[in-house]
Formats: sequence, structure tokens, C-alpha cells
Amino acid sequence: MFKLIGQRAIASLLSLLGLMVLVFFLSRLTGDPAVLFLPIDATEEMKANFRALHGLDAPLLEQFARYVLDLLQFDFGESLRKARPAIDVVMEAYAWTLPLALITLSLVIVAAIVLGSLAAFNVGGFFDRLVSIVSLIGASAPDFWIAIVAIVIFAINLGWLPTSGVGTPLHWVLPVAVLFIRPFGLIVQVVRGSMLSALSAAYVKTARAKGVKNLPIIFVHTLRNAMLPVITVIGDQAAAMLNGAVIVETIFGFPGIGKLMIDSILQRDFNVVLAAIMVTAIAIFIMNILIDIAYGVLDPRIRN
Amino acid sequence: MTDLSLAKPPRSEKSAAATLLSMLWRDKLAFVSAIVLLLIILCAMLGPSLLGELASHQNLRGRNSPPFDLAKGWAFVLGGDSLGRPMLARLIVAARSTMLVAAGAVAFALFVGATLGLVAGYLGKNTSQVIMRLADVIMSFPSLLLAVVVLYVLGPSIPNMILVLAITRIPIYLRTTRAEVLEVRERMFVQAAIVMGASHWRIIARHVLPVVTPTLVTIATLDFAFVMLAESSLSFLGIGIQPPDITWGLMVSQGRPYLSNAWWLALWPGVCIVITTLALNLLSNWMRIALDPAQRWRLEARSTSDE
Amino acid sequence: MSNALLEVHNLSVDFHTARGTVHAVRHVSWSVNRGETLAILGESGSGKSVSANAVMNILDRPPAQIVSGEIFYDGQDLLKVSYETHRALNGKKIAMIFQDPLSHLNPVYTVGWQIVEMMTAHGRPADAARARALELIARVGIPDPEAALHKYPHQFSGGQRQRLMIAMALMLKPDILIADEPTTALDVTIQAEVLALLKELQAETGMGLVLITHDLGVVAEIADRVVVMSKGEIVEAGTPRGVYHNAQHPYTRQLIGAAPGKGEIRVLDSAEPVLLETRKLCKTYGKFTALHDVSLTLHRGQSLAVVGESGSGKSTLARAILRLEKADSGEALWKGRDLIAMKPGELLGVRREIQMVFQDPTQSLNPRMSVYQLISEGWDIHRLMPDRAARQAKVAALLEQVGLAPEHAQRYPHQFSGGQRQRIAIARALALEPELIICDEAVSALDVSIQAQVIALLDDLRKRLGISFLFIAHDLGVVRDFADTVIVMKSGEIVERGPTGDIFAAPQHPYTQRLLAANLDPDPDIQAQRRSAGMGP
Amino acid sequence: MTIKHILVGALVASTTMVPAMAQDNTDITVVLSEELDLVEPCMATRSNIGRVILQNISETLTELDVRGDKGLMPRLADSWEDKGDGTWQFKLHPGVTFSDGTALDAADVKHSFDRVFSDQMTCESARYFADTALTFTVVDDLTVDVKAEPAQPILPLLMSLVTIVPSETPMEFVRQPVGTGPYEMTEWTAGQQIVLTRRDSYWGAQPEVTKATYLFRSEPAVRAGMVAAGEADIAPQITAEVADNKATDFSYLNSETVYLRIDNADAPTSDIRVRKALNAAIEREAFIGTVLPDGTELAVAMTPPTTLGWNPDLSPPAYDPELAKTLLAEAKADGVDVSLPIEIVARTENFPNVTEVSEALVQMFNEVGFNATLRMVEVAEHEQYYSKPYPESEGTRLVLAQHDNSRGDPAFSMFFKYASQGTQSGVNDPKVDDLIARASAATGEERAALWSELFAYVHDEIVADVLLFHMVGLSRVSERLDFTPTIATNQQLQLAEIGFK
Repeated sequence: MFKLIGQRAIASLLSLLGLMVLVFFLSRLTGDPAVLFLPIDATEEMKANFRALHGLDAPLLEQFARYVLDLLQFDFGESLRKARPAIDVVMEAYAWTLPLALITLSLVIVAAIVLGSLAAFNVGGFFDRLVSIVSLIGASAPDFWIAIVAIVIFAINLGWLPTSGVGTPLHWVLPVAVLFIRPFGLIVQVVRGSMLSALSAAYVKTARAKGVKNLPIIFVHTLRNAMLPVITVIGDQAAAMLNGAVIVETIFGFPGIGKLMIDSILQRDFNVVLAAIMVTAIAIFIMNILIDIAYGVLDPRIRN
Repeated sequence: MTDLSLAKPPRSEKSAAATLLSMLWRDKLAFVSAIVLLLIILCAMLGPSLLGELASHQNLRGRNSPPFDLAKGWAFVLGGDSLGRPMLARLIVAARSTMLVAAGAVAFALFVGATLGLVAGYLGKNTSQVIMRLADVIMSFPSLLLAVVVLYVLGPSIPNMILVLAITRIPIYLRTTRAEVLEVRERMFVQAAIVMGASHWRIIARHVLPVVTPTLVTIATLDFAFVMLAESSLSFLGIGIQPPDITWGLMVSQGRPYLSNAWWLALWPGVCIVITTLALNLLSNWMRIALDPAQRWRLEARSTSDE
Repeated sequence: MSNALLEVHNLSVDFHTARGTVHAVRHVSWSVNRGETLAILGESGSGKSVSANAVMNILDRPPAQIVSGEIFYDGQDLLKVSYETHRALNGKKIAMIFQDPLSHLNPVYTVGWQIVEMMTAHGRPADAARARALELIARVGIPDPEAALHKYPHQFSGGQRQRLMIAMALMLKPDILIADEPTTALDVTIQAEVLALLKELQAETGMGLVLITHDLGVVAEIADRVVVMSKGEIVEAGTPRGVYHNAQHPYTRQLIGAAPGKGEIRVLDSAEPVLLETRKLCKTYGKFTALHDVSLTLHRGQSLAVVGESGSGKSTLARAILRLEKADSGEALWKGRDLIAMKPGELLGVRREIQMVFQDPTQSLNPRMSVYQLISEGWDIHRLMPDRAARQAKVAALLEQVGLAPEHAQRYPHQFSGGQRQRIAIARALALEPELIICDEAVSALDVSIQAQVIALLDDLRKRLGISFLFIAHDLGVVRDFADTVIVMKSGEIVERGPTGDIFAAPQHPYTQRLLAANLDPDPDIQAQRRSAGMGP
Repeated sequence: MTIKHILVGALVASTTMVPAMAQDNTDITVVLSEELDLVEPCMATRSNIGRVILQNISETLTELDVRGDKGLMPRLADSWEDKGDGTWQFKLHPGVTFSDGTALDAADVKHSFDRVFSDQMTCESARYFADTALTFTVVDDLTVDVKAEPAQPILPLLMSLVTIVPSETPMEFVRQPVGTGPYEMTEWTAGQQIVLTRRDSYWGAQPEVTKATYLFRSEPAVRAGMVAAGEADIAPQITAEVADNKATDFSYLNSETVYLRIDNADAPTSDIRVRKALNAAIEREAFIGTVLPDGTELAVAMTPPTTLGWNPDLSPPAYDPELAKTLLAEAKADGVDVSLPIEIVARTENFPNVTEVSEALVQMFNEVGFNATLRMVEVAEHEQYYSKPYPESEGTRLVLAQHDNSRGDPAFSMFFKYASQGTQSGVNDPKVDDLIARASAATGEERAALWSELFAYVHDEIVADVLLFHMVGLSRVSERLDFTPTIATNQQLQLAEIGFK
């Protein structure tokens, strides 16, 4: 087990390195940050000064070498726009993204598993169709549309919840709810499909012959067997969430990594972009390892 | 247990297509879905040439005309947009680019992902490791940055948008294909093919791919919605498809400022996306059952017994 | 109406499909009492499991529908009681064990948890359940019960899993135990042990036993009464002796006639040249030795049987010869050339000459290819017979040769029965006109009547075409009918070899002796003799 | 339907609901569209920073009156005087202290400018002094001489653009700005909020607002909704679509001018008839009250009417498609290839409904026979097309851009947009260059007259570009506040101007 994790960690480190190189050079193809930092009527001199201050005037390879050397000392460089260490900016934002992702994900997992399993047990029935169609509609409705309509209804019209921002637990309700919809729609489908085949497995027959009640048959006997493909999709969705929820963050003024990432990309704040991508990548790699562990925990047959 | 397949005389003389059609007819939801998809494809093929003019004719003073008012002609039955163009006509015309982007991106991702997945699953551990790490890199490479890079370097266009969306979806297909291949290649019929002397390519093409395909198609149909929405989100963020190109995703994003006073601008294209997604998924659910001999009885049983 | 504890009366069950309604069982009646053993004998598709599944309320409905009949347990009709009432009876009063314990045990929970659940599901306290589980696990002969509780199903052998299933079924001391093919997937020696265990436990608890099987030997060994099922109907009922000796129905007579092990024993004609020779083949998986110094010689036209129980290395031998596994050391000489060291180009040519028929035709035939495609694939691979009309003619001829019809060429594997599928697999092997066919348990999964047909077919091919066979099997009856030479393997080594007649008449190695002793004879009298002679288990 | 009902309901509800944060006190909440990267005084001319800190935390020597017509007013400088030879003398207001307690003196002024010109940081106010060398001489504690080479007639006006910081301020961007203004920053939680608290030791009159919390939401509907829901008091820059409440929503000219930059050297727009045809093809009035809010004005100059030298005699080109067609035909007859593609390059999110405006323009051009297409790009790419050197294209590109000049003098616009050396200029005309040079050096009436002449020349004589609109901004202001947004609200939001009803 530990050997496996070690191997994965080394492999992930290699991926991280590749990612860093890729992002470093690709992002620098997208234009000059000086032009975006300074106003349109700034002089050439000012732009040159900005580039010199941030080492952007050096040859690309030299910039890269310098970046890597700094990185070896865990220095991610300074934000070109915020005059602060890029990693500080990123970690502040990530401190918001992580709980948002985790809370949403937990709710999604619980809801999708319960409803998806019940739908599979009741295959072809009313509840099954209801869950399928509602979740598909949820999964295919544009999220910014849902977000704005939700704000209008629940915050402005009904006044039950704050429109946006952070602060109290109530502030989290709408972002979490909007973020919940799409992964829920997707995972509930996978749970249903996986449960459908698991429910026809032979051990279910054994359980029924033993006189086990329906609920334990669904949620104890079958579910754990049906979880492997579900875990894979959960991993996929979690990766997307760990990358930040750009739209939700933008609309709700939620200070997470997604908004930071898009702003930094559009403003060509390379150091923040790189730091943000590395931090999210590390989070995703850790999650991938956790998922591999989860496979082993759920299914003893793949523990070795 | 009873061997159902032989208990009755083997299948009737109906052709395969007719059997399929009759099975489609039995699942009413799937049948409606197929019709809807046909309609959308028809719109995508004919729409721009028939309605292109009508859909792009602006009328600034007659903007945001409300829906369900036939006074301005059938094209305005779903209302007019912020430049006074008929919504219905625009929706029909937009079907082409929407389908082009979604189908293009999904097909591209499917092709590349499945190919890499086959290679990773079939060849040795080292190749597989390299490809899987590549997938990790793509997975953690934010699509937004990719969009900006591609659009900045190559310029905004529908093919480039397809490229951006496709690249981000590759890992899904890659991982799924690889996992399935790892399982399928251990199956007995693959071993039987090896014993007969079949080459790697033959085994992949004839024995592995056909087994993996249904799973991939299921993912692809779900991905269709994902891609349409991702495209919409990119437009929302200002780095997606831009006018004069027109897609449902773009229309949703452009209708956003009008949510309060002209809800139909964003709602109809959103409804189009939802309907397409629903239809695709219902049809793919049906297909998964209809094309699998082991599951087909569900579809067949339904016709005679319950209800 | 009798006063039996469990009585199935006039039960008819239909299965609904688009192709029409299938009458799975029609007017089936049987009963069983405490302390009694009823065997339900039938081949696949006979509907022998349907009534038992109806008793347990585990039929999938739809597609199944109970059309008529009653199932009385202790006076109440189980088809009329509520779901909850029925559930409470399951496991507690009537328990069931199944053919394939690996798939019928939940793979992700420890066996301890699953056995204990049998009692906790019926409201018994967990600690009492645990104590009882320990007691029963020890009783069914699992070493170190305490450790076994914490292990998962895949960590046990097939026989142990079935013992654990039995332990689980007996947790609540049920009145009736239904055993659906409980020994089919097991080796003969294990089968004998499990049957003996069931008998002992029945004697201890006085439960009624319903045993569903396709094996006349099992019936002869254990049953008090037997009903024979064919095509959903009971065609014969009585005591095992009565049915065996005085079968009325033609089907029963055919079944008894098909039982293997009664044919003439063949003698090897060793004048033919050597085709295949292995020298000291070795293969290990980690610590496990699959093959150790296996050397054998196979002549043209010979049919060499390799016999052994699961894990003996007999399949690995076939896979090593065919290069599906890489042997660690040793040689496999095909007409003097070493297959193991052969280059891919050269190997391709040899692939034509050696073909293989696998155990399970359901898995070895690609379900998405038509019979025509399956059979002609070899020609595609080896670029033979480019002419389409010639191909079609040849496929038709091959299908006829294996006893199928030419029009079957356009169908798909799932439209055939197991035996028919195996014929397709054989036709596929024949298509390349091989000199050697390796049969890896090629008839083990088939019903006896089908088995006899396939063996006859193979024998005919050997005679007419001079094809050699390497015949891997665990069923001694089949081996006796088909092989001229037998090799017995145990733990990766050959423990005994010789002409078939010698091996069956005078086995030398104790393992071979045990193997032969555990083999059940379909004749209840012979089984009874063996039992009384103390040779039996 | 439902959504509309809900929104109508929302407004009704908003009047009855008890505001969550804006209680009956003098704390206010402002919800801005853009977050601040920096809270650095020398970056105060960047609008998102200026709105928070300009004249609230940091003050300038002079200040332009945007509410009345007082022109340039004293702020930290009580008076100024032209001493000739390019030298101006400024007298500082006595008794002014910074929020760190130190007193304002002439050395602080000098240091503030040293920071602006320092090469250890990039302050954007440096751009206003691009070709001017400034020398600061501290005469006494409250007097400073500024010598500009070459002479800069509008130096006092330029002084309204540079914030004064204490001499102790380091030569790097600060995170805790120290200024002389009525407020100091008491909290900055990046990504969430900035809080300004009133300073008791302020030298001037105490403003009414005691505490201002700035929040950031990029979605206009959310900003407007927050004021409606009582979560905020001021929401600048909402869109016309959400501004549906007359009681709270103000529209005002916001100093932005939208125009199409024409490359006068490129075919086919090098022909003046083609440029005239472009102008005549546009029905400008049709945009107003439709895709652009009511109150939007037609532009005849790059700068808004409040600017010095704005020429009231100019009138916008009339919508005359027939004339446009005739002009094109004439040009074609003279051998101009009018079928060359014309690509309109516009930037997403440049202003509300920019896409609709661009699409309408393209259609109008095509209706008179141009071969126009649209290309919407994001900000970095737009910059490539907007500033020199212009990328090559088959035909030509018209860049739709928005220019902001609320500073009161055309000098901030005309060189960049029209001089042959201007970075966004499409013009290469010696007379234009000459007029810009002379106007920039002139003062008083002469300066105004020269600018007027230039405006007329580029608009009527050479038809340098397609001037479109002076834009209006829309802000939602809570009914409990006594505040009217002005043309400067884009750049600054002086809390001192806010009162309570």
C-alpha cells in the first residue's frame, strides 16, 4: 500500500513538473502583461520598466531557469499585479475553494447515492424516471442562469438568504446549491447504472434468500459493490471542483481559486496562474491517490 | 437457469433495422428522443441556408419583442432578441454551430482519448504510465488557460473552440478506455484470437473496440451536454465563441443581462440545450439496452407484460 | 395433499420476452419432509431451479410470472403471504445455497460478517451470532475459524467457500435446505467431501434437503427421492434406484445412457511420429509453482489427457505451450522446433497448426461476431481462402461437420445453447485444419447429453482427420471415454502417467487412487456398494 | 413570465424589507464591479483603485470641480502661481496631517513625485508627464516650486492626478496606504472587502459617512440586487437592463467616449469618401434607448462636452445610407477597392451591450455595401489591434474602443488618438500634429480655441474616425442616501459627497 502511494507520489511529481513546464511556456505565448497592467497611454519606457522589474525582459529560457531555481526554494514568485507573493494570494483563495468543494461534494455524494440507488431499485418506475429526468435537466441547465435566478428568488424576492459574498453560514447556501446541481445530475446517473447491474448480481440473490430486508440489500450489500465506477466519476467531478468554480465564484463574489485563476489568466499574471495551477494540481493528485486508496478500502480484491 | 434465447424459435425474418425500429417504438421516451434529435439535425443541416437571412436581420427599435405574439410573423413566436432578430429563427440557425462544436469536440476527444486509451491499455506498463501521466497533466491543466492560449495564439473560431473543448475532455475517454481494455484483453475470446495468431491491431479493432464502444458512447452522450455548457461558460467569461458566430451556449450567455426584463433571450436556448441533452441520454439509455443481448429482454419484456 | 413440510403444487411459471412467452415450468409438483433428501435432476434449460427460486421468492418478476400453483410451507401458501412474512421465513426456516459460491458470496464483505448477518438480519444479537458462526465454521471443517471470520471470500478455495455457504445457511437451523448445484464447480474429491458434510449435517439437524443437480452420480450418492425435469416438466419421479434401473420416460433413459465412463478404452498406436514434446517446463507465479519440470510426448493421432484438480497446473501447461503464458524455463518442441523460443513470424505459421478449444464457449466466442465471422477469422489472419463463395461453402461444411446447420452461419453466439456454442468453437478450431487441438476443459461446462455428443464428435474427427488432442479435464469419466494416454498432475508436477486402461484399472499413485475413488458412479447400487465397502467418502 | 413576476416582486419586497447591513446609521456599503489588486496611492488614476482611495484616503494638490463649473479647485494646495520659465509655485494648506500622524510638508510632495517617477516601481500616473521633466524645489515647509521642461501650461490640472504620500513611504507598492484624506483603510481582506473608517484628525470638514465597506461583485444584476435587498447602499456601473427603479437608479454622463478607430493609411479607408461613407452609414440615434441607455449622447469629439475647447458647432454626421452608397460608388469609380474586407474588432465586456452595438454596426455597414465582419476579442488581444504597431490585414480593421477623459483637458486624449506618433492614432496629418503641439503649449482662451479648431478639423475636414457616443453610466443608490453620481464616478467616489436623507 505504502509502496503504491510512494510510486504514485513520484509519478505525480513528474506530472507536476510537466504541467509546470507546459503552463510556463504556454502562458507566455499569450501576450505581454505590461500592456495589461499599465494604461493604454503608458509610455514605452514605463512598459520597459515594468518588464525589467519583473524579469520579463530576459530570454524565455533564462526566465524559466530563474523560476525553477526560485521554485526549489518554494518561492513561486510575486504576483505581477498584486505586489504580493503569488503563493499567498493562491493559498488565501484556496482556503475558500477547498471547503466549498468539500461541502458540495459531500452533499452531492450522499444525495446522488441515496437517490440513484433507490431509482435503480425501482427501475422503470415513477421514482426512477423522476430522478433521471430531474437530474438530467439539472445537469444540462446553464449554471450562471441557475445562479442568477436563484439569487433573484431566494435573496432578493423572498429575502431568505444573502445575495452573495461570504461571512455567515447562510452565505454558503446558494453557492453550494448551485454548484451541487451538475455533479449531482451526473453522479446520480452513474450510481443508477452501476447499481442496476450490481442489483442483478448473484450475491443479491443470496441476501434475499437469507431474508435480508430491502434497505440493507440496497445500501449494504449492493452499494459497496457498485461504488467503483461511481468513485471514478466522483474523482472526475472532484477534480473539476478543486479547480475552482469560476462561474459560481464570479456571480456570488466568492473569493475562491476559480475567480482568481480566470482573472490572473486574463490579466496575464503568470506567477499567480502558475502557482494556482500547481496548487490545484497537487490537490487533484492527492485526491487521485485518495481515490486509489478508496478503491482498495471498498473492494478487498484489489488491495494488493 | 432457463436458456431463453433458444427456448423460442430464433428471431423472425425481420431485418436488423426493422427490429431496432420496433424496439425503439416500444420505448416511447426513446422514440420521442429520436424524433427530437432528428429534428435538431435537420435544423442544423438546413437552418442556416433557409433562415440565415431572417435570423440575422436586425431591428433595433423592435428589440426584445415578447414571445407568443404572432403579429410579427411565425419567426417571432418565441420573441425577438436584443437586436430585434427572431428568436425561433436564430435558435434554428444556431443549431448548426452548436452541434458542430459539441459533436466535433466530443468526437475529437473520443477519437484521441480512445486511441490513447487503447494503446495505454494494450501495450506495456511503461507506455501506459507515460500516457496516464499525460492524462493527469491534461486533467489539471485548466481549460480556461487552454482556451485563452488557443484563442490568443490561433484566434477565435469554431474549429479552435472544438480543439479547446476536445482537449479538456480527452482524459475521460482515455481513462475509461484503458480501464475497459485492461479488463477485455483478459477475456477468453481475446485469448482465442491470440491462439489463432491474430495481430495486435486485429485484436484491438475486432475484439476490444466493439466491447468498449457502448461505454464510450454512453459517456459521449453525457459529454455532449457538458461541452455545450462549457462552451456557454467560456462565452460568459468572454473567451468563448463570439458573434457573428452563434450557438445556443452563446445565446444563453448573451441573454444573461436580460434575465429580468426579457427572460426569453436566455431561456429558449437553455431549453434547447436541456432538450438535446435529455433526448441524447434517453436514447443512449435505450441503445445500451437494445444493443446488449443480455439486457435486451428488459425492453422486450416491457412490451408484453407490465402496464 | 400430503403432509409434507414443504410442498410445491402444480406450479407454472412463465417468462415474458418480446419473442413470446416461455413456459419455464409447467404444473410442477414436489414435496420434501424433515430428514428427507429430494433431488431435482435436470439439464440446463430444464427449469429445475425455477421452482426452488419461487419457494425463496427470488425469481425476477418481471420477466417471470407465476401463472398457477401453490407453495405450502407448514400449511401456509408462500405465494399468498406478504413480502415481509416471506422474508422472515427465508434463511430462518428455509435456507438456500448456490452453485457458484464465489459469485454468491458478497466479494466486499468478510465471510464472518456475512455469516453473522444471517442471524442479525432476523433480529438475533450479534455476539450470539458470532459464537454460532465460529462453531459452525469449525463444524464445516474450515481451519482456524477465528481467522476465517475476518477473511474475504476470494481468500478461500472453492470447496471452502461452499462449506462457508453451508455454514451460513445453517446458522438458524432451518427446517429445509435447498442446495442448487452445490458441487458442480468443485473438484471431485471436494465434491465428495461436501456431499458427505451435507449428509452429516442433515443427520444432525434433521432438516429436509432439496438438491438440485444435473449429475446422476450426485443423485445416486445422496438422494432419497428424485424428480427428473425436462423442458419445464417433471417427466419422472421415484427413488434413485427405481429411476436408474426402470426409467420410463425416453428423456431419462437418454440421460442415463449419456453418462460417461462406460465406453471402450482406447489403446495408443505409438508407431506415429512425435508431434509435440515438452521438456522440463517450469512456471511460477511468485511463490506459487504452477509447473515444475513437466515433460511429455504427444504422437500424431494421439489423444493425451491431462487430469488434475484445480490448481494442479494443467491449464498453465496448455497456456505455456501456446505461449499465452511465458514459461520460466524448459522447452516445448513442435515438430522439433522450440515454441517457447520461436520468433513471432515463425510462430504465426505454427499458430495455424495448433488450435485450442476453451472451457467456456460463452466467453471464448466474441459475442459481437456472427458464426460466419468467428469461423472465418482464422482465414483472415492467415490470409487463406480469399474467395468469398469458397469461404461460405467451407463454413457451411464445417458447421455440418460439427452437427450444426449451414444457415446458422449468420447467427450470433448468444442465440445458441452451450453445447452448440462449443461446437462452433470446435468448428472454428477445425477451420485452420490444425494438426493438434488443445482442449482445455472443453466439455466440463456442458450437460452430460451434450458432453457425450461433443466427445463423439471429437473422437470422430480424430479418426477421420488424424488430429491429435491434448485433452485437459478433471472429469475422469470423460477421460476414460476419449483418451488413450493419461497424465495425472498435482501441484504443478506429473505424478503418474500411462495408458488409460492401466491408470483406471490399477492406479499407482495415492492421489490418482483418491481421484478415482471420489468419482461418483451414476448407478445408485454401485455407489451404495462403494459406500458400504468404505471406499467412498 | 415567472421570472418577470419574481423580479417585480423583488422590487416591491425590497422597499418593505429591513435592510440587513445598512441600518439607521452612517455606515455605508459600496459594491464595486472589480476587485482591487492594489491599494497604492500612486495607482489612484486606475479607476477601480481611484474609486476607493482617491480623495478618500489620499488627496491631491488640486481637484477638478465636476459638480459645478468652478474649474480647478484647491485641495492640499491652497494656491498656485505661474512663475514663468515653466515653473509653478504651490502653497500647501497648513496643519494637514497624514493618517500616521505626521504633518504634510513640501518634502512629502517631492517624495510623492519621486515615487511616481521611480524605476523601482511602476506608477501609472507617470504617463501624464511622458515628455516632461519635472524638478521639485522645496522652498519652505509649505511651499514647493515645480519646474517643467518643456513648460506645461496645465501643470496645476496634472496635479489633480498625483496623490500625496508621506516621505517615509517606501519605493515599492504599499499595502497599507497612508494619506491625508478623511478616511483611513482599517481592513483589507483580499477577495472580500475593504473597509475605510472616518479619521477624526482630518484637516477639513468631517464627512457624514463614518465607515465605508467596499464589496466586489462582477455581476451587474447581483450588484443592483444587493442595493434592492439592502445589503449595499451604492452600486456603480449597473446595466440598463437591471436599472429599472427610477427612485434609486441614476444615469449620468460618465466621460467615456465610444468610437471606431480608422487606420487612415490602410486601403480602402485611406480614401476620405470611404470614411465619410462609414460615418453616414450609421444610424446613431437608433442605438439610444435600445441597446444603449437613454441619456447617451452622440459624440462629435473624443472627449466629453465638459472638456476644455469642446466645439459646440460640430454636429454628428446624419444617417444617410443613400449618401454612403453614393460616396462608395464614387470612390469605386476612382479605383478604390471598396470590396476589401473591413473587420470590426471589439472587446468583450468593454461596456454593456458591446456585442449588440458591434453587431448592429456591422449590419449597418453591410447595408450600404461594405464588406464588414465582426471579431470579438478579449482584452489582451484587443490591445494588439488597438495600439501600434497595427497587425497587417487583407483589408483594414476598425477598432471599436472606449476612451475615458474626465480630466477636463483634451491633452489627455488628442496626442494618443490623433498625432502621427500617437500610440492609438490612425492619422498622419501634419496639420493635426501642429495643432496638437500648439494647443498643448498654449494657455487660457488660446488653448481652448486651438483645441476647438482641432476638433473641427478631425471631425469635418479629414473625418479621421467614426465617433459614436458619449456613454452614460448607471448607478443604483439606496434611497436613504443623499448622493448623485457624476461624470467622475467612474474614476472616484468621494465619500465626503455622500449625505443621508
